[in-house]
Amino acid sequence: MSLILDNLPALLIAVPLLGAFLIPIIGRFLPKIRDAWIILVSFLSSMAAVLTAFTVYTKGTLVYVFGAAAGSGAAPIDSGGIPFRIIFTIDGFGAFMLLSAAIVSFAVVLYLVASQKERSGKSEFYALYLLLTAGIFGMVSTGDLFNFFVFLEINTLSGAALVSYHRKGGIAVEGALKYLIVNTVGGLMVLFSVGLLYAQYNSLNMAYIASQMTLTTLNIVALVLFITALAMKAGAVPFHFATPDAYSVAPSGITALMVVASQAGLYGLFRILFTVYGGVINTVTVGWVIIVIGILSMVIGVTMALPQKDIKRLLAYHAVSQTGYMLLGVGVAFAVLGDPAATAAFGQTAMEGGLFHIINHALYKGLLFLAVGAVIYRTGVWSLNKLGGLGHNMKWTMVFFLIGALAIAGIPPFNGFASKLMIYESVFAFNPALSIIAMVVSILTLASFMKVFHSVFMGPKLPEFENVKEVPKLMIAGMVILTIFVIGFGLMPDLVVDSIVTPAANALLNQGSYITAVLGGFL
Amino acid sequence: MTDSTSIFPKKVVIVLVLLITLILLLPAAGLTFGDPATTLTDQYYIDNSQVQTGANNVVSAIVFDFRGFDTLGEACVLFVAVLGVAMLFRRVRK
Amino acid sequence: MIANLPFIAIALLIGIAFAIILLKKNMIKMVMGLGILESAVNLFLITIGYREDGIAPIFTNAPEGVNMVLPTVQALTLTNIVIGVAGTALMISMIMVIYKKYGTINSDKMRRLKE
Amino acid sequence: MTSGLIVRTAGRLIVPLIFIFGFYLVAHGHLTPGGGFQGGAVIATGVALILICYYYKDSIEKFSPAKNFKLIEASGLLLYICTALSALVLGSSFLFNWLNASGGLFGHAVTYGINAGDLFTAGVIPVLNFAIGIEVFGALSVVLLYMFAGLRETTRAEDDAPAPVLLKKGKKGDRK
Repeated sequence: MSLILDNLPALLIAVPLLGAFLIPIIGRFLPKIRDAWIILVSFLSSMAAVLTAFTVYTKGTLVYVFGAAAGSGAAPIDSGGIPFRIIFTIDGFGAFMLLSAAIVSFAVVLYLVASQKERSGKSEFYALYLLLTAGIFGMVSTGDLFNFFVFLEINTLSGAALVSYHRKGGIAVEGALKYLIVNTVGGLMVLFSVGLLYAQYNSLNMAYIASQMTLTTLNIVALVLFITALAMKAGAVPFHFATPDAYSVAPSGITALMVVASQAGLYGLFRILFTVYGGVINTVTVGWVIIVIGILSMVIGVTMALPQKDIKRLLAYHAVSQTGYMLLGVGVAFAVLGDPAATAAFGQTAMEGGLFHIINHALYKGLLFLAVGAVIYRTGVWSLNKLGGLGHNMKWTMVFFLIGALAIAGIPPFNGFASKLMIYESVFAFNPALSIIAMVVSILTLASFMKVFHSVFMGPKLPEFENVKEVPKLMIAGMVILTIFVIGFGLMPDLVVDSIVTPAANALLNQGSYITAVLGGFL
Repeated sequence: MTDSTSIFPKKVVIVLVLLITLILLLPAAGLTFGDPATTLTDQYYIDNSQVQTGANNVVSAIVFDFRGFDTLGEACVLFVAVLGVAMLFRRVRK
Repeated sequence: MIANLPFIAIALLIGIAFAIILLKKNMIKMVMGLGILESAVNLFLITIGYREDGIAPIFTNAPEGVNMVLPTVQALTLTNIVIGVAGTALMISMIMVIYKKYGTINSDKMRRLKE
Repeated sequence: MTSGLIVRTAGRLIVPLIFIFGFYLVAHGHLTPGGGFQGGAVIATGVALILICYYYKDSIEKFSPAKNFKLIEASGLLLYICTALSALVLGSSFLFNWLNASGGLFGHAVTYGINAGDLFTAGVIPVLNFAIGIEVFGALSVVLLYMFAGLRETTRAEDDAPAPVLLKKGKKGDRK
């Protein structure tokens, strides 16, 4: 037991990888147990993530050194206090992202096992799914810049391969190719800026670089490249063109996890801004850049979503729009980072609202994609114009979709309301105009989803959907898991904010604690 | 802001490319070729690779020991590519 | 300044790569542009690790008393090369599938997603 | 459906040498330039040469179908991760080099400084080198085989036809 507890950060990655490596062998010789195996491995890796997060919340930041002899610290004395091995540093924010990834990935596995039953090439599909999970886990736990790049590439490539799974006469492959090209360019930009930082500080460890960081021209170039590349990964507006194409053609369950995968890019962005650059750059300017990207994402995402006829494409544009809320909340917090009074007054709340929205968005957007996937699974139709009257036959799916739609529109008592309220309040104190834009976007979101709900589930039974049945129980089980969290987070927002969101916000706002956790007494 | 893929107006692209090139010329002003600013980590690797890993080849020592976890990730990337290619070219069985 | 020629070459290579990626409509050429971009980044990594008159960081039968170049960036480059191969393999396969289904690799003619 | 006699004969001669050279690169990865990736890639070029000499269909009959290579690849990865996990069982951290200077396999003590090189040093590094070598060899071979499988094979008549027939018109998308 202590073996597991001591090595949780390593097992976090090793369990899904081991599962994925065994799948080709199991798929070849024992295809009957493949479904059970994937559920088991996914459950174990989710448990590892939850345990890790729990350990972080109870015992503080976890630092794990890969390949070190037993008992040696992160920065050995003989190296002069430089951490030279790869180090996982999981603080409150990392644990927060791990929780969100763990919940969504397990719920989606249950859904996928039922919904992909009839398809071919499942061994590869499930192995890629586990690798995508491992990529997300790695991105949010690592404390090493190059290691972050490697996991970013795992994330990108497995995401693109999964998007192309259905092929659909080439359309899915086209969407996947677009996603892959955009994200590969982003990944290389990340690597270039990692090189720039390495050339100056001769280290790849985030904490060490943060402790040495000064404001040079090279660092500004690196920061610009980081922001561009990670905004590409997160699907924020100037680079949003690949997101809807990829999301609309991917298998529905995969899209739910891809939302989390893009949020891992958001994690990287916030980590670089707050932890690596936090102390030295002009936070007001960069904060406003983030805010503008956020506002643009919100407005453009929702206006592009309104006229869409393809139901999944519509949801994908809403995903772009919701990413804007997170950027807005955290951007406001970053803009006032240098001002302790303003941070205490509203910056902290804006930060918590933005971060809380990350997990909420992962949950309700996952639920929406799964519900829409259930509709497509039974009817095989994407177009809003052709769907209708499904509420008679698919009652459970209708309820889940309604819950997700109300949550994304920010209606109490669901979780979207809790985080959006925090964002409105705090942003209003910062700049009322921004807050009003956010509210208008929220109203447009509600309008858009009422339209979808009405045209898909309401109305008389259509003759072509006479024989449509409710989806299999495992798919419902996947949706139930997400629904429980959506409602639970909405009913008890204070408890959730206090126990998981505030530690995450504090971890970002307090740069010194991150550095001390890694470098120890060498400061 | 349209839904366009790779079709930007040519002039915009040329300006963009020139801008990127100019920004990336800044490293040439800030760094010197052949004389790294600090070499703390690398000197540590060179001095300690034989003691700690027993390998004569320092690059191998870094790839498989000091930064062995990256190599695992990189092997995974290759694995992902193989699975992706196998999935793309699979035959649908009926 | 002339001693910094490698860095200037890197900037130019990246500019060329971006021009190819943004302007070319043949998808194979876009992938080739990505390859150039990746090579430029690899070149950059190797360049920042060079020490004047350095030798490869290998102790087997090495000459006495010379500097070794920085080994870490070489390890990073090795990793990035493999990642690049993996990405290129996936992209080329996708283009092959697209060509089979559409009969074209021109990005203008295949934007079916737009509707 | 095979290429010319000269290509086939030369291929038969060269392929074993390529395999041996690749194996050397993998095995001496901790002493000389090279290592798992490079050696694995060299071995995979041998596979590529076989494909060129005998075309896809004949090669998979004579040689091995792609799904076997997938197993080879997975086993390489499993070897890597099991080596990494074995250090956990022994009480140190993931990927710890516990074989180094232990006296066992690859456990000879190394002479510090410049030396002639001893094959049985460096602990788990050679093991990981072999794991990666197997993995890369399998991976690149699978990619090659699948890409060849995805291509339409040309017939002998098309191969022997004068060049303009195949290279007619640069217009993309004309050929079906």
